[in-house]
Amino acid sequence: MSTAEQFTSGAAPAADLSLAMYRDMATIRCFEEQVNELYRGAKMPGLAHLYNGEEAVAVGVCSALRRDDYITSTHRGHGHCLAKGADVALMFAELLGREPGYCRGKGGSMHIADHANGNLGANAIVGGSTGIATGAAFSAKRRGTDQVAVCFFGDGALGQGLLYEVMNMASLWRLPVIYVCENNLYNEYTHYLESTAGSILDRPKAFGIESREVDGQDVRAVHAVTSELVTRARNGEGPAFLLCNTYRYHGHHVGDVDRGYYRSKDEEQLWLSERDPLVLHGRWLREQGLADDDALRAIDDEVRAVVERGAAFALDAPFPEPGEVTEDVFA
Amino acid sequence: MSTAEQFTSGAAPAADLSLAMYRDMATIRCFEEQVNELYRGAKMPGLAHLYNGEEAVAVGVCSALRRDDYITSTHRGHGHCLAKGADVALMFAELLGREPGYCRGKGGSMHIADHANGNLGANAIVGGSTGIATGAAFSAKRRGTDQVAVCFFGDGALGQGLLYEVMNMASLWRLPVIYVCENNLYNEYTHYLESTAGSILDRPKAFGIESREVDGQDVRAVHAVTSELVTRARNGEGPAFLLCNTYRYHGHHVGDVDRGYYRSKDEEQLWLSERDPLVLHGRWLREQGLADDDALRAIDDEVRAVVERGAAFALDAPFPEPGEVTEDVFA
Amino acid sequence: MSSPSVTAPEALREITLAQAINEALAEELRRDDTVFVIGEDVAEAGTPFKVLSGLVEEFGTERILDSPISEAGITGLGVGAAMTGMRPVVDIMFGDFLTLVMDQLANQAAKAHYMSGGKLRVPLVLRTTLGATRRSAAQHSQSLQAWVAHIPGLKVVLPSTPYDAKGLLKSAIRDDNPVVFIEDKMDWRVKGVVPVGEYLIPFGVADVKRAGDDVTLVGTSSMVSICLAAAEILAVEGISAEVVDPRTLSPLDTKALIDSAAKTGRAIVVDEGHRSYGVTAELAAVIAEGAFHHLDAPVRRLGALDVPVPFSPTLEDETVPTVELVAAAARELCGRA
Amino acid sequence: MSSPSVTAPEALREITLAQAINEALAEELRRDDTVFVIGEDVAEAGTPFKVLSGLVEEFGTERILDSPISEAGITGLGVGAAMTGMRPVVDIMFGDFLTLVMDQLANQAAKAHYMSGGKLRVPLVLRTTLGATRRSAAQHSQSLQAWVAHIPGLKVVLPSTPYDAKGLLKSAIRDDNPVVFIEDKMDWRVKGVVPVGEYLIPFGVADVKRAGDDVTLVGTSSMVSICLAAAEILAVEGISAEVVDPRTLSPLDTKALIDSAAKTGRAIVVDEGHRSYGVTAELAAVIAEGAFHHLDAPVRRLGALDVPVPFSPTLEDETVPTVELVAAAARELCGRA
Ligand SMILES: Cc1ncc(C[n+]2csc(CCOP(=O)(O)OP(=O)(O)O)c2C)c(N)n1
Ligand SMILES: Cc1ncc(C[n+]2csc(CCOP(=O)(O)OP(=O)(O)O)c2C)c(N)n1
Ligand SMILES: [Mg+2]
Ligand SMILES: [Mg+2]
Repeated sequence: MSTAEQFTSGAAPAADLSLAMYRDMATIRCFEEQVNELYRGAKMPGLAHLYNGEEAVAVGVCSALRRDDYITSTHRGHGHCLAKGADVALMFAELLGREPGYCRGKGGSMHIADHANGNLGANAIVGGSTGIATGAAFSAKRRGTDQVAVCFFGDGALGQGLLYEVMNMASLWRLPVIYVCENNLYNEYTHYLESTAGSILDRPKAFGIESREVDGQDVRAVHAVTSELVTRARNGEGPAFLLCNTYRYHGHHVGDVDRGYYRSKDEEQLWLSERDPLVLHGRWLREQGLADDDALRAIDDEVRAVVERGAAFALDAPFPEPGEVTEDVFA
Repeated sequence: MSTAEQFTSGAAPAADLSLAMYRDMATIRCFEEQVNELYRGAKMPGLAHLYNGEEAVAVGVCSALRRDDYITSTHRGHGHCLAKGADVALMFAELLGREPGYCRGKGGSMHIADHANGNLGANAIVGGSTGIATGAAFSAKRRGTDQVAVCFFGDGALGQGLLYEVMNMASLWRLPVIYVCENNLYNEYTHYLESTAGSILDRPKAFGIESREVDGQDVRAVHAVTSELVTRARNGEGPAFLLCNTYRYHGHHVGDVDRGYYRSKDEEQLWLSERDPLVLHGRWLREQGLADDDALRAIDDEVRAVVERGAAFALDAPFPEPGEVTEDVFA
Repeated sequence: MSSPSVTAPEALREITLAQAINEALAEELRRDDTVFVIGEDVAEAGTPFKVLSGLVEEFGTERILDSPISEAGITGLGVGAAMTGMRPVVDIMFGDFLTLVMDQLANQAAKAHYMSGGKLRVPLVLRTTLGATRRSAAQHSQSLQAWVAHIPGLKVVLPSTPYDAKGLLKSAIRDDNPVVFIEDKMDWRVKGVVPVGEYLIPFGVADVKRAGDDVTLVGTSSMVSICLAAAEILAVEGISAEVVDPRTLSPLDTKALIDSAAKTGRAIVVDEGHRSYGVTAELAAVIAEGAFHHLDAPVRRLGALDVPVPFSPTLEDETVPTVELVAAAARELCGRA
Repeated sequence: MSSPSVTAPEALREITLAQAINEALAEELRRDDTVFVIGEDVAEAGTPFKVLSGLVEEFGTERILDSPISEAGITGLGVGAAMTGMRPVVDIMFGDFLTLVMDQLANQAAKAHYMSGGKLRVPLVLRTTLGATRRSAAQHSQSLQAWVAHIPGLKVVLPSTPYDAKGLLKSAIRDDNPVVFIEDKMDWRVKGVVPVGEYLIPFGVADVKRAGDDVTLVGTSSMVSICLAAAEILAVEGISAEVVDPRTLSPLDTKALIDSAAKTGRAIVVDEGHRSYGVTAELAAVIAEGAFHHLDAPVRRLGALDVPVPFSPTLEDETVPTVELVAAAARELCGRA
């Protein structure tokens, strides 16, 4: 965590940014709770992997990016998508398989893409987007822009050989890509220590990649270290790897409710009560006098209203016409 | 190289072993020259990747193994196969696609397997046998034997993600496998520095694997360090990675004769004149009074006779009957 | 009307296809120490689908092994273990991930025996899935059996009933060759009669699931039940449909398919893989060539639409063969459209 | 009788298929800055086969890029680059290595456009090879076109002449979708007439390489020349064979195949992939269904033997379709056997 503290103790972000980060995290939290409701109410087809508990990672990282920077996301991608600027209503529409959804209902939760905001898509193949993010960085460099690409993936993706193939190329060619590993302690139902040998950070280091670790529950720390790595990348100093230590509150997916056999209630309780990114950041905002309880409650209320409107919009939205099934196979 | 010196300065191997290693290296050298002749004489179908210059790696490693230990080999596999105990005549027969060959002519140079001596096969997929070697080690451990598995591969295989997937499992489960990287400076026609970022040794280290580097032209150093790693593995202390620095004298394959565009004549000359494993070991044998010029010449002559007999046998051997083409698809 | 078992069943009872798979594994794990299971979340979790529940409790984590998320790696490890005396059952959670293991499967496992002139053997079973309509979208809904069936050296099994699943999986584990065993995720809950006693089902023997005279419906995996349901409807309309299940794509019981089509004079082949360059092409080509002089109508093929599987229910339901589509095709072939 | 080009050729000359590929790449690299080539030993070496010789000298190492031996990695990198404004040409040295890139190709490149509801585009060309008889054994001799042709979202091109190779590759590079472009290693030295001026060949348009009345020979890639040679022999014997080259497996010009077979009443399909569950199955099924009422004989399929490709020449030569086999099959269909 040393890196993390180093940055939290460093220059604090501007007031408006700090409040924006709170709002974005609150939006994700509220969005995911709504998704869970829709699932339990049998209103959402299929399953969804909720991001609750990990909000500070997506928000801390994406708040350090420009709209034209790229991200690639995962099966647990709602947070990344929202943090990169997606519209709540259009996201709900996609999750419900409706026509106005970001992917016309063809992608769903595991494939939401928001090209306009640089989100090249969630991915249902663990580690499957590491090549795409690296290629987007390659493209930015070749086209002579100063865009960067961020590749989000979980601790489980450390098991996929593709990650090492592309980190090698990113390092060789000094590509502006940042690999963000969201270590929430579990690959599905298996603790990452049972599937991950040696040291996570030593892996990118061995490929000559600048590697950092940060407290993934501290949004300001994530923002600060990401900003530094993004600046390096924009200046042509090459790729980086950021290990974010975090935790998912819900099950692996909405249907994973009996978790006793792979993690303890105590562990869950500890992260909820001691390490919640919203609580921690809210406390800091109050301590800094940047917001009082009313201000934060106001944000929470606004966010809830936006989420409820978005869900309502989606529930009323039409499904795609059956005939659309054969559209979009080829450009 | 420090590791290397440490071992060369260490206890010297017994006299008979030292002479056996010379003989084995001489056999490989002579075998490969004969293969080149067969190719140039249009007597060998297809191509072959010669091992000349790298003899000390295969011999140093395999002389530290038991017959029932496993190895997996590569497209440049003749040296591994001979060092593990294969018969010269049956190898030639396979290279010429003849019935008595190790694989009944079905495998050829890139697929020679010699199960009886623990050689699970050469492989024409770069990095393709890393999983097989790891699985053989897994099997040995499960079956409760103290066999070890050695996985030979070239510097180019460092580009294959599979290697990292299996090193992770080998480390997690403390499997008795030794990954032997033959760094001959080139992946085909590209220098390994153009394709390999960071530090080679730091890669296995990051997975918690015992990692060593050795002078691949010093057969005694390779033998010594391998013996130590094999003992660790047999004692259940887990996997290891051995980086052997070496050089191939011939082209990537027998047809690669104009090499000026990717490596210099001077570089080739330097390795030939200063670093030849046979010359270096022969000199040491003389210095130690273990053999004089006549003794070494006698070995060379015997070896040449064996190789010539083997080639003659193969040239006279029958091709498989066309009908055999449909045999061996299923066991 | 499944073919009689090698050893006669003492008693009958109904279990699900998932239970049949679980029983087959448990029985083979008991009788042969060299059998082990490796895959993601196969131990305590018993897979995300709970198909392997209970196995780790009986056999321990040495034989029911949770792996990292490394499909290529565990398949490669399985090949090496199989070459050296073990009988691995590699669990690949979704058939869509076959994309990650094709080198170890097609270039290594399938070819080792042949390339070594018969010296190396790879008795490996790779269990995975097929099938859409679970609202899992394009990367979790594919039916890629055509890929593996195209590779010489691999045997490919697609069970359609609990009875077949158990007998075929036990045969797969005892087979000395690499076998790709593919289950439809939607079939795990399907119940069927399964004898208590041990039995094996040989590969390359198709099973006539329903006899008929007017039209032959060849179905694979869950498409067999689609064909049976269609046959019910057709029967009411006076069309007698024969339903044939190849059970193994390779080896393929071409004779059974050709004989049935020659008898009825009409054939429809149904598989959930994409239609183009898929399993239906091979089955249709085999029948069209073998029964050429007996066919009164062209062989019809029903496969998944040639589109990535969409997420939205209204779209996904358009992509798979349905009872109605099969029945309609049969009516047309029989001139009742 | 290749279809006329968009812009008329000023002059004609003979070049090899390798030169045609090289020219197509050079021309597209010149006209579009976003085009680049990435692969193993593609720069100074110009590939081990020298097909790309000279490109790095003109375009530099920024656009002709030597990569590590990471097939999956460079394909994934290509997908991301294609999504963000570039037009990568990913060079996969041997078609056998498709086994390593199937996830990036089939789960990512092929599906991104569809899964994103049409928002993302992947204008990527993956160039690779097919074909045996080079004494390269089982892992360097496969013809895996059936795998990629089975995946919706991928276009699959198999050129058989220098003329087609150039026009089709230029179209592939300009296509906004992922295109798998497969060349037979044995064809690179084959010469043919290629106009000096620029031209494009559209996808989905089969080419009748030789007109005939008695039997239709459908060939892909190097099998086209096998069919043409067989047609020569058959002509002497009084059998008039029509040779049709689909040129692209997807999109497939089904009408051209059906029309020709309907005209001649007999068809033989020849592809170098393994026979079972291969390309010949789809082509035969399409013809058998579409020309059903015009066929005087069953459609015959000639593919590679269903065995891994052996090393020994006496064995390898048994595995591929030959001129004699095609001619013999034609005689039999025409009742001259
Ligand atoms: C290649 C691949 N293998 C397996 C799966 C099934 N699966 C989906 S999510 C998951 C666990 C991923 O763990 P992690 O990467 O840590 O992400 P998290 O779910 O913890 O956010 C697995 C195994 C998959 N989608 N892709
Ligand atoms: C997966 C794969 N990619 C590419 C090739 C083509 N190829 C054969 S050998 C070789 C170079 C291998 O280099 P290295 O691993 O260093 O072994 P060396 O030839 O130097 O002994 C390449 C690229 C292959 N056989 N397999
Ligand atoms: Mg995780
Ligand atoms: Mg090398």
